[in-house]
Amino acid sequence: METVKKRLLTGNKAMAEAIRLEMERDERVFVMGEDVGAYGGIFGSTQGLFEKFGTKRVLDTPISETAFIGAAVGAAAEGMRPVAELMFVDFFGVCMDQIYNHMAKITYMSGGSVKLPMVLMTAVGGGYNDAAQHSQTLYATFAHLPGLKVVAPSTPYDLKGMMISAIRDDNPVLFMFHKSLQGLGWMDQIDAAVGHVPEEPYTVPLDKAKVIREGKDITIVSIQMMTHHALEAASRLAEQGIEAEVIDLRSLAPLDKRTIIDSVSKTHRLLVVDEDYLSYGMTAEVSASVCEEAFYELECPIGRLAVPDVPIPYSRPLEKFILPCTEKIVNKVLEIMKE
Amino acid sequence: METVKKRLLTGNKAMAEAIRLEMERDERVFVMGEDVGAYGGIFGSTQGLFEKFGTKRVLDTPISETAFIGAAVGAAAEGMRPVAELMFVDFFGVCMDQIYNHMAKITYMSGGSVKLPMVLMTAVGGGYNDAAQHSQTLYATFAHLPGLKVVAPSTPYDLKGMMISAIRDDNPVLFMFHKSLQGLGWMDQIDAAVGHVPEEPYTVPLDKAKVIREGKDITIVSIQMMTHHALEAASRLAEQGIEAEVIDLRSLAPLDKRTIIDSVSKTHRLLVVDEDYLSYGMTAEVSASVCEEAFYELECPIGRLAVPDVPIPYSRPLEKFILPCTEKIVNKVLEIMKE
Amino acid sequence: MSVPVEKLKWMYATMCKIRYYEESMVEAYAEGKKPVFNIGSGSVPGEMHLSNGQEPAAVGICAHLTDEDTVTAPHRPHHHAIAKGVDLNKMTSEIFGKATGLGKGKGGHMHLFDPRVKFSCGGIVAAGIPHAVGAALAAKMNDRDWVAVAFIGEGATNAGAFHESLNLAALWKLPLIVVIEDNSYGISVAKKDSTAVPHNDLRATAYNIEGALVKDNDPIEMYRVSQEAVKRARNGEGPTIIEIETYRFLGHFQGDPELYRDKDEVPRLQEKDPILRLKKVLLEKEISEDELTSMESSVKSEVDEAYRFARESAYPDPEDALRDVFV
Amino acid sequence: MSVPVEKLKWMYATMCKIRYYEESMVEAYAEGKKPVFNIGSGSVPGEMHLSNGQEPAAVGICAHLTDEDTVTAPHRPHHHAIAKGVDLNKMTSEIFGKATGLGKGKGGHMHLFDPRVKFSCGGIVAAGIPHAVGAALAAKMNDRDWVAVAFIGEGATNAGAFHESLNLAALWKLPLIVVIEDNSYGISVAKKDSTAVPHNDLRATAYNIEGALVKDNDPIEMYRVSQEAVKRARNGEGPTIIEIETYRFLGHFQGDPELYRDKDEVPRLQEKDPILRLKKVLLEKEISEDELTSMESSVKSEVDEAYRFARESAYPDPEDALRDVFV
Ligand SMILES: Cc1ncc(C[n+]2csc(CCOP(=O)(O)OP(=O)(O)O)c2C)c(N)n1
Ligand SMILES: Cc1ncc(C[n+]2csc(CCOP(=O)(O)OP(=O)(O)O)c2C)c(N)n1
Ligand SMILES: [Mg+2]
Ligand SMILES: [Mg+2]
Repeated sequence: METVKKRLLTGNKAMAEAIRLEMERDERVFVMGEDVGAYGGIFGSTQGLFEKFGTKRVLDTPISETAFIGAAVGAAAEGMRPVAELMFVDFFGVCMDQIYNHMAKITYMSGGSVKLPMVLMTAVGGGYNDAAQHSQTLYATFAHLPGLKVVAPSTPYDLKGMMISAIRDDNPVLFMFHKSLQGLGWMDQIDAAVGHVPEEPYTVPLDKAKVIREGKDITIVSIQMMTHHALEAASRLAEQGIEAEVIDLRSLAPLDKRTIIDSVSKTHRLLVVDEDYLSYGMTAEVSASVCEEAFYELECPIGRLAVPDVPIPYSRPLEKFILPCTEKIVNKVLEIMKE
Repeated sequence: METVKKRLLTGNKAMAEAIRLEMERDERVFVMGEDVGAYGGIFGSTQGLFEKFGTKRVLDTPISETAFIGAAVGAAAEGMRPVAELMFVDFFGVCMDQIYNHMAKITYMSGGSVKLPMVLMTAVGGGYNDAAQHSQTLYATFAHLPGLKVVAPSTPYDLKGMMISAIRDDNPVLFMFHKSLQGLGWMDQIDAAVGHVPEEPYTVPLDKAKVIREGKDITIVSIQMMTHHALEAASRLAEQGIEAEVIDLRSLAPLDKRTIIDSVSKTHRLLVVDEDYLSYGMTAEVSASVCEEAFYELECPIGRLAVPDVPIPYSRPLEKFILPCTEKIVNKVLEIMKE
Repeated sequence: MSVPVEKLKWMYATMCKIRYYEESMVEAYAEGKKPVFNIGSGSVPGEMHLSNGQEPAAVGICAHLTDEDTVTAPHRPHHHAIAKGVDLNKMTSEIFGKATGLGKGKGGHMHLFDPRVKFSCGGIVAAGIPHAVGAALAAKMNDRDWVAVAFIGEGATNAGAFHESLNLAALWKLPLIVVIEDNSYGISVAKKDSTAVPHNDLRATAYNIEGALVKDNDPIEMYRVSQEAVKRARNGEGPTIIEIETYRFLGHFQGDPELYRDKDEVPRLQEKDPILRLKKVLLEKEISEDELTSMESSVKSEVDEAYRFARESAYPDPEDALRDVFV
Repeated sequence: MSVPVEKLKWMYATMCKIRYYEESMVEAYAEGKKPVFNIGSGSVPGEMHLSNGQEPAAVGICAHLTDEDTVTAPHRPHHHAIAKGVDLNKMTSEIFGKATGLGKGKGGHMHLFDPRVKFSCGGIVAAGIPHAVGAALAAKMNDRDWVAVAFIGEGATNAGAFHESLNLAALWKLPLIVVIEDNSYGISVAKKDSTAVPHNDLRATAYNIEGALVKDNDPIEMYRVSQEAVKRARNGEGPTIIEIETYRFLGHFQGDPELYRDKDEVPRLQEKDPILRLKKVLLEKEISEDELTSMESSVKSEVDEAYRFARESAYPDPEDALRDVFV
């Protein structure tokens, strides 16, 4: 019965559908970026939009991220609702000024008199040997700086719902999508990249983490690709009688501390798993927040698993070694349970 | 007696002296940046160098941070030892690609075959109402990304010694100096901006935190301007019988966890104070590191004091409200001692 | 093509308003900074970049703009703001850091936003150009004949954002005009030491667009050249680069020792004060001394009122610092 | 000015080497990616940008360079690397992710560094230009007549780094040459949709430097134009922009569906294959078929040897991932 109702979509189709629906609903919404037109976005995030809306509302740009992201800021200030794409988050360095000094700060500097209803979407993640300049997530790089809502959905359902929320939000949203979860034909085919997506428009909040598996022994906080590894790890651990509760953070800023603390208050143990660099990263913020607000709930040290502060290496065995994965999560949990 | 031996210099003179000594010692060292020539650097970091070495080794650049910082990378790859200045750290957004994707990663991507002996120095800090785009420290923004040594000295002695170490280091170093600690005539005159600086060249390690006041009751980890507030707070607390140990981090990457943990193992209480944004910042990394490696030494939650995730506001009462200061440190410590 | 006398009067009055506004700011900024100058103290703390001498660039083009046209300005924004019709009380109040300011005291002198007249500015060199491109794009998408003007200094022409923005605007034939105020310096660096071309109108070739050079800080020539550029923009004929040779009578910022230029440079420039030159033109056109004097005094009282409003306004509550990060 | 026949032979042999190298890479890259293409699987994972058809740009200028001259290349770097004389074994090994590679397997195809011949490349569009500026600056500071060549695609000319770098190099009269390979596309975006000028040599005006256009992928014309540019650079006469119209026979990267261009475009380009055209020239110059054939086979065996070396080399130890962040 249930299966009959399922409407399976890949992550990128879910995203593109969300954008299409909002473009149909609100003519102020438009898309711009590199290869978002005929190509449909290198990672398929704008598939079919060009065919439907044409060159007036789906704009291929030159390789000028500062100009077109800054133009999105300027257009948003005029009441438009741009959805701009930074092809890989790794390229942020050529346009970060527009992102963090303008897109993120203008509302505040103007005392709230200027609003910037815009979305900057960008592809993150490694695992396919694209090396040091095309494999990063950089979650904390954006979450650290005030003025942006920073989200990183991990399922087709959330990709659609959070994209609709992001486009409708009157604040700038940095929307990070994971390449491996787009369901691209030319990438590793993983189940997590496909999921049920209702046809109609719906929203998913931009500020709520989600418990995606309940458990009583330990809490695993993770995000995007890592949540799927965490789920696998949890089922493996279950075979050994360890019930791990898995939280999909979904939003990096604001950080939903409540959901994390409620879980830790139940499990009294915590492992934080991240695909970003370890130091000064998401694992640090989650750990420090719990330590500050739920210290007495903790039975043992908080575990952290992330990229060990090296650039992402190219060669397969090297990249495998530095990326967190199911097996590493399992081992780390077993360590923590020994405490 | 002691005082007789003192040679008092301001922070900027100490820095400029370090660069001068290295330029005399090694002809491969040169300086470039905006207004580093006749002007001597907006914050005096290159004072007197232009007069001594002329246009061949002290280069004023156009407002082209990507080009000249990238050129420093290219020159360093050829064996030169550039000292480039990014006038305010707040401008990093226009040149971050060269900093984090190239300056920081080339040695790794080349398997160690290319070394980049260069220093990028930049001014940080607020407190003089220069508003959202000229008052940040952004410590964690750089410390989070692998491949750079990131230092932030807080005394004239360390400014000179760490600058000499940075120039002699065969790796790229991001050298952050605090405007308020430069001893500039047009800024607030604070004692901490002047200190004893030996005339001869000397080095201070780039990877060691320093206990600058001993105490048994609580550890205060802080950096740059905040260490001076922490010291003041410590003496005020002493009047109330609380002996705080104050640590000057000095280096953000690598982070000297040993010194922090040794102190916490003695005091069992910790407050971390930062002038950067709170979330995903230095306070989080220090807290998480301690929680991971010295959890059982902790008697109570770790306190964090930093800028509360808002852009730096212009108006005096607003900026005062969001910047940590002596009084806030004292109160936070008293809170923690109550635990 | 002769300039309507009403426009000449408006330009004159506005230049006087700007000049008097900046002269008043020199004093306000100095308050509480004596005997020792401390950038963080006094009625108006922080950096202060004034525009005395650069009035022609602002009035010459703003004379052709309406409230629907967009202006983005750099770190030296007062003349543009005043010429564009930004609320003078709220602007001054913002610079004094008061709750009644444009940004409730959060932005300050480099971050003035007045959506009513589509004015904004910022502290990052060249960063305002892309914003103007976006405004021009919005106008085009909505089939309006609105234009967007980005003011920058000559030093900003060597920033990547300048190039990317002009290529994009030219490519999409957007109604963008980039006005380059060549005041000879980027802080202490002379134009010849920062820019590979003698004049930036030459750079129009790199984008296949129109470029114009206004010599010697001439407001009337600026008016004429701007009229053409605005007309082209409104007609969908794409962007224009206008460079104007102008004068920076004061330091880069207040407190600048100015060791990098000869002591007699400014006096020489002041002999060619564009306000006095325009005044002469008006007198030749039989505008009476009296009329000009009354214009001068009326703009002065407007400025005085703005400073009074700012001084009498209250500071924001400290806790307000935590508001307005998001709407 | 006629081209020495030895140079013509070198260009021909090198173009053949590059072409055969890339053809071999097409196969190597496909290994382990069938029946379903998966970018992360096979002998050579990750993105792969090949240069088939773009050989003239690389050989035409590298014919004038020595090991002391610097070359920086973009994400599509094999032809430049080979023309500059990068160690073919170590380069191939790097692309295969082996421990014997230039970067011990850490860099991969977009990040090849061979300090011996001063070659580097990277995956960020236009980011290599500033590095070449730095190399040129170092040469000038050390009074050497070394030059630096930055190769980029036509799409990269709209990035801010292009503008900032050329202004700086022109201002300081540095021995920099920027070679723009116009293969008509930036991924899927045609040049006319990204660039406001028909040809980027026009942009030389914006920096007051020399610009040259090489039409129709002609290696001999590229050689001539480059000779002039390199001469000027060595003589301290400053930078040059050279744009060459070239052909991209393959997709942007391997696996590109290429829905954005007509199916008959590539066949039409292949009819003008620059290698065949140069071969004709050599035959006209009475170079025998035999000599050319033996040249072809010798470069092929060199390439085969490089692939053999790469395949037989071992992968790095996983723990090696933690080394080399710092020297
Ligand atoms: C990206 C960036 N780099 C450097 C600065 C520091 N800075 C502020 S104004 C200025 C000089 C600008 O010169 P110009 O564009 O000629 O404007 P002017 O000050 O002469 O009006 C500089 C270098 C900045 N604000 N932003
Ligand atoms: C700053 C930056 N933006 C975008 C990209 C993604 N990207 C890689 S190659 C490319 C197209 C480059 O086109 P062109 O410069 O013409 O070189 P070609 O691929 O044609 O050789 C793009 C957009 C990137 N690598 N870096
Ligand atoms: Mg100027
Ligand atoms: Mg191309």
